[in-house]
Amino acid sequence: MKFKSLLLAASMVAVTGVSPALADLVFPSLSYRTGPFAPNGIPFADGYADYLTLLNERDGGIGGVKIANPECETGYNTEKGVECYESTKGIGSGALIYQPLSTGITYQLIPKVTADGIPLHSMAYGRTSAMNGKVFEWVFNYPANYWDGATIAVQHAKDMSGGDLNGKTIALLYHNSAYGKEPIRTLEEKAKMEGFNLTLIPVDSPGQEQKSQWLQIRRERPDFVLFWGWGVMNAVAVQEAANIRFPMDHFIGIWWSGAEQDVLPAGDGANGYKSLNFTYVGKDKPVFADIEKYVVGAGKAAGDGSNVGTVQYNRGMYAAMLATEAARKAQELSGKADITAADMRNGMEALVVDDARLEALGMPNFGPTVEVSCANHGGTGAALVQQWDASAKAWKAVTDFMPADRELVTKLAMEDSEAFAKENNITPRECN
Amino acid sequence: MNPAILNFIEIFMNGLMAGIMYSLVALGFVLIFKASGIFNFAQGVMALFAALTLVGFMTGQVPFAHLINAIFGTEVHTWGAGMPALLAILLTMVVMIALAWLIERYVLKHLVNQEPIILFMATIGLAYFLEGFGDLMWGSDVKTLDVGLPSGGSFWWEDVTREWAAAGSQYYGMYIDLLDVSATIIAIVLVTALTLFSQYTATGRALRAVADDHQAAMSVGISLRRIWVIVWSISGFVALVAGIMWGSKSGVQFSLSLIALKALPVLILGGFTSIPGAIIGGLIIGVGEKLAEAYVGPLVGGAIENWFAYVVALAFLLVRPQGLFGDKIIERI
Amino acid sequence: MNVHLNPVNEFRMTRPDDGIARGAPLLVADNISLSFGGVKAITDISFDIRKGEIRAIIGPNGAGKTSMLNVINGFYHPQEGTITFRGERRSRMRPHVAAHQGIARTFQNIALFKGMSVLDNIMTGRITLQHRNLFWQALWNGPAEREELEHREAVEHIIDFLEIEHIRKTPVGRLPYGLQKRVELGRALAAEPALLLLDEPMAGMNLEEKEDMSRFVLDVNQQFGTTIALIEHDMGVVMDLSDRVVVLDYGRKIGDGTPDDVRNNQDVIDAYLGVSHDA
Amino acid sequence: MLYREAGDFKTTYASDQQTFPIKSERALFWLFMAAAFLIVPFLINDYWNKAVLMPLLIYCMAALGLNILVGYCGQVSLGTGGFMAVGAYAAYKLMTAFPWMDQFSVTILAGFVTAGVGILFGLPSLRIKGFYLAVATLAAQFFLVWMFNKFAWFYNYSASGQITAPERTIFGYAVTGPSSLPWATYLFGLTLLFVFGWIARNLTRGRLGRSWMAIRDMDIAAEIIGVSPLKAKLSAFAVSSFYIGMAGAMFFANYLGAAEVGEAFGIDKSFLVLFMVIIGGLGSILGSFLGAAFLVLLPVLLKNLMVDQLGWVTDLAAHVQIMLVGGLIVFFLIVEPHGLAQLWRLTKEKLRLWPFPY
Repeated sequence: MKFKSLLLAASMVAVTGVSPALADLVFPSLSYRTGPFAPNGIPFADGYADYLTLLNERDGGIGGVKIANPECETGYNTEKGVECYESTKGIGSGALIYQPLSTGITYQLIPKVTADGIPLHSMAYGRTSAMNGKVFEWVFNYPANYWDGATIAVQHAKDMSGGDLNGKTIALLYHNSAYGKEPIRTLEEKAKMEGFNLTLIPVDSPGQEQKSQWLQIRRERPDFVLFWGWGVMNAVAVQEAANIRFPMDHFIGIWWSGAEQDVLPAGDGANGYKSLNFTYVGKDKPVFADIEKYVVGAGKAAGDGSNVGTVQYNRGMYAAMLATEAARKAQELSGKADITAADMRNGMEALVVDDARLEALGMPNFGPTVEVSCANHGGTGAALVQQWDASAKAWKAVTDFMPADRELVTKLAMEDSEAFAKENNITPRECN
Repeated sequence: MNPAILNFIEIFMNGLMAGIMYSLVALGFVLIFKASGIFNFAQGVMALFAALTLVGFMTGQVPFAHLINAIFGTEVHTWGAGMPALLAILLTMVVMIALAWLIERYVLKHLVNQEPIILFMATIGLAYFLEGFGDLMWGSDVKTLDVGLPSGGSFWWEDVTREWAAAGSQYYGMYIDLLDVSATIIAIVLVTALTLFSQYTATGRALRAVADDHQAAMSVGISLRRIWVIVWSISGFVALVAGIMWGSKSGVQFSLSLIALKALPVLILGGFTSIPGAIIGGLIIGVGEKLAEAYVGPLVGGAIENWFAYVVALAFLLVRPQGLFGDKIIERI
Repeated sequence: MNVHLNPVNEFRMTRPDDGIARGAPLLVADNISLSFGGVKAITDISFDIRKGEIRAIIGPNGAGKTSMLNVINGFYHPQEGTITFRGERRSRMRPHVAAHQGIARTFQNIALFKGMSVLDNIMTGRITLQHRNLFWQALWNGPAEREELEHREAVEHIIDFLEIEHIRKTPVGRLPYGLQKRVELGRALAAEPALLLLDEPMAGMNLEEKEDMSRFVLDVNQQFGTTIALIEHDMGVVMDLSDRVVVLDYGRKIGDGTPDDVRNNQDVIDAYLGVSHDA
Repeated sequence: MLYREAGDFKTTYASDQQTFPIKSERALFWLFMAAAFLIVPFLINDYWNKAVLMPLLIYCMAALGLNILVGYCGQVSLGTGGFMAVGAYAAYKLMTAFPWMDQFSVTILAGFVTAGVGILFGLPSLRIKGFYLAVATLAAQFFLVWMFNKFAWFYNYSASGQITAPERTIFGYAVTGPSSLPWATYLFGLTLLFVFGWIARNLTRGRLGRSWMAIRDMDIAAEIIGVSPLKAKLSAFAVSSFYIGMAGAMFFANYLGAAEVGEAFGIDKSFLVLFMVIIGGLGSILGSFLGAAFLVLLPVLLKNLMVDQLGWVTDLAAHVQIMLVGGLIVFFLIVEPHGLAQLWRLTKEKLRLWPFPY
């Protein structure tokens, strides 16, 4: 729908309207192409839409059923998110999956989707303890979560320090919100285990002014700075780190703090900055040839095609791929092509995306192996470290997908999800 | 010297510099408020719009590309060539003047003699409009802005100050951001220019006359409407300067419009009508919040800057309800 | 000029009787001095206002007349001296406390509440007489409404008295100057004051309006027995209306007595009548 | 002719003072209320409840509260978001600490807590005026948000820092939580708004309301007449915060169901509610409702029109939508600077004279 020209669409309305036919698989997209986080939201939504378009154009949908991707603009605003959820959940035969790309909207959808019976996939964001599928029946957060990320970042720091973090200092620079505070608990545990000192440095939203924080970092000279930022805060932090000449390869951001737009404003100063990622960056995979052929080249791209291969675009594609693979699985399990939201959930719980499957999709090594089960909604928890090359203006992966300290993460997640279950009178279901 | 003292000096100086950045935003508010009594809520969005336009010109973006492409099914994005920074700044200035003229023509003209709160509300409508318009015109992705200002910490100053520390102590020298230094110089030039302009040109005198007394100024034949266009153009220029300074730091993106919030405590502190007030208020807020974050923050878990700025302002207001430099409020009956 | 037939008995004075006999001092100002940052506005002034009289305060511009009224109703706090009102001595108090003690006033530049109707403005004058608290007001039906209606009735009498029935519901901002002055008088009367301060009630009025206003002032004084202190520039009006006159010049008292006394006082003639020809 | 005044004489002061002095208007009002209470509950689904009606009711409540402070008492406040947060967190603490408590009590108690906080932050108003006060209330806004984010006690030490509303019922029907019934939630909000809208009307038409307006119109004269600025201003802050606190509690418990303070109760809430009050009409209860309706319904309406009906691309639609909202604000101000309520009044006056304009 979004590709049609305004005029054309306007004249079309009278005839057909834009609502998808009943038989379509409905994957609504609660996107944000406006507001303070639009720079991240646009490429993600484009990637998501383009991948679905690709399947429609190339394969005729999934299992012969076309995919509908009604988009609804949230502006990263929770209230608009509610409106979008309510207005899209009944489209066609009902929405199959939500991926809101916003912590706030995720939290507020968790109880709703549970009541409505629609799967929610907060891919590497949202509520970490939702990885406990016994408590959070309808919520998924594979392939990795924030606590995984924290342990992976610590592991990377450890590898850089010759395998020993004893006596080192690690600072956590974080967005002073629920999102930014996520890794604290895990890092505190890690600090005990590895013997490093942890310094916490909060930055208030939006984070345009971080002078105090970076003066503190400059004074205290931590060995590593881990970074949980979002929006304009990312760009400013990278700029300030470059200004105080912090060794950029010791500055490691979470995956939401490592997109092109976060490092480009700092220019050459950003060279060497690292961030975690759980997808491949670039467009050197067979699938991009198809995207070019069936989507961008055919004039059906959601955006102008210029952000294909960027971090957030690929992430959007990856999210769409995980959703469509789950739908495929659901069709297989249920034995019918037009699946329901409940089938979709079953598909997600049985989802396996291994290297072979990625290869078959034309996306070899695009992401870590994903295996979901009834009890584990959090996947395997692996991510890679990528580094910014300012001269080439490109991210380069410097590690393979690294496993998280799942033992610790699972322990913490169980504690939190059980507390949640208790507070909300949920009896954890049995998984076998 | 003891590194602790040097650290204090460092934080103090960086606070001053941060304060200058706030003052740059506050200046735009003061100019308009002084001349027309309007609290211009759209000042932050104007800074964003100016910066967007500047980047658009520099990189040769086609305005409204998205809209055009959506309607005509075309694929235009850039003209293929950008232009040098200086030319782009001049062109942006022309756009800002045109904007000022349009605002006067279509908004302010119809609202002459309304209460301040109504005019305030109108500028809110304007802010909404400009926000959508800016996005529509230039797109909402992050844009890198580099007009060639130096940035990064100064090596020279670091080396100089390192010598000050007592021998044998762990001290790395003092940090100062060259972009902040540039901002300070630009702010000084800007304020000097504004002062000279208002002292020595006929337009400037007219501006001051209007600021003093609307009725009297009108009765001696000063056209209020022309003055408003001029004032809005000047504050458009100030918005452009603020947009450049802040945009060089973070890239030009929506959040740039939120810098207005940083200017509010400066305004109440300095008074809405005083240009020196905006500068000194900025300095006090900058220093106050940086010192608080460094020395009080650790005690309560940090990130107290945002509200501390307002608390500083509030404390001053309780002593002087009209702000540091505001005209004394005389209660008469 | 229409004949004024207002039945007095309908207009109740609910202020408790203070036991001060007619003609005894109601308010005494003792050695009042007031200055603003070194500029002396009032220097050591003493005078009294007797119950039931119309007391005029006159003097050239800047003589300190309005400042004196502001001191009496607590808006200015004198550096020296005391005010004794109904036997209570004070040196400083908040204006709203003075209002609760029974001092009401009008203002030189009209100070009506522009966002409210005539009726609401006058009702506001009765704020010191209404007592229902927030809870009863939130409920409205019952005690609060009863109280409101009682006071509404009283206010309607004032509206009748001032002959402004037709503009009851009009926002005061739309009224002509003369009527606004009248509404302001109504608002002050609504407080059923023991002492009514009028700051230039006839400033800027034409002859007819002045006559009307003079009649209202006299009626208030005679029919309700309200003590009045007024500032006025129009000498004719002052001499006709007032029982006693105090004359200020440059913040000092230069004369005090009946209109005739003052008229013949050489200091007054020199300092005031001689200097200011507009009077 | 539906709307006429002629022949509608008042014989008592009570009838002269009633809320809708004109008979046909009174009838219209009760008809509208009957529809809202008796018909709408049978028609609404989740979408209407969550996307349209609940936000409308809640913002009406918040705007009503702010209008008491700004419109009636003349004290400009930008702390609304912070006060809503107080209401929300108070509700959360009450709901989790006293699971047996019914939701009406929770909401009203949350209002009282907020009123207390409002009085505290209203104290500077005794000394600071106008825009200076507005910016001073921002101190409250930022401080409160920081506080709720900082101290884990407020969100029961949950790892996520989010507060989630457990299910609470009224007469056995769920009004909070994920399985809350649309009609029950709606009726819950509507009842509160109706009762407290009526109370607001009572407060503003009596002595208290006049003392607020007197302070607003000319504070010095008000004080000389006998209005205690302390009592008037602080009572306005208290009442206003009470309403805003209830709105915050409903916003969290009945509408969103989960909230994080920085995101849900940020500075933009403060501005949004202030805009509603100004657009609707300062010092008008009807204006509070009209302003809230304008800013809640218009974006949804425009979005539905442009995206769902015309099939525009969502981001273009969003840009055009915000431009249109901004443009309409300016347009309405030019047409009638005193807000939608005044526009309505003028329309009525025209209607009253129709078809003979003179």
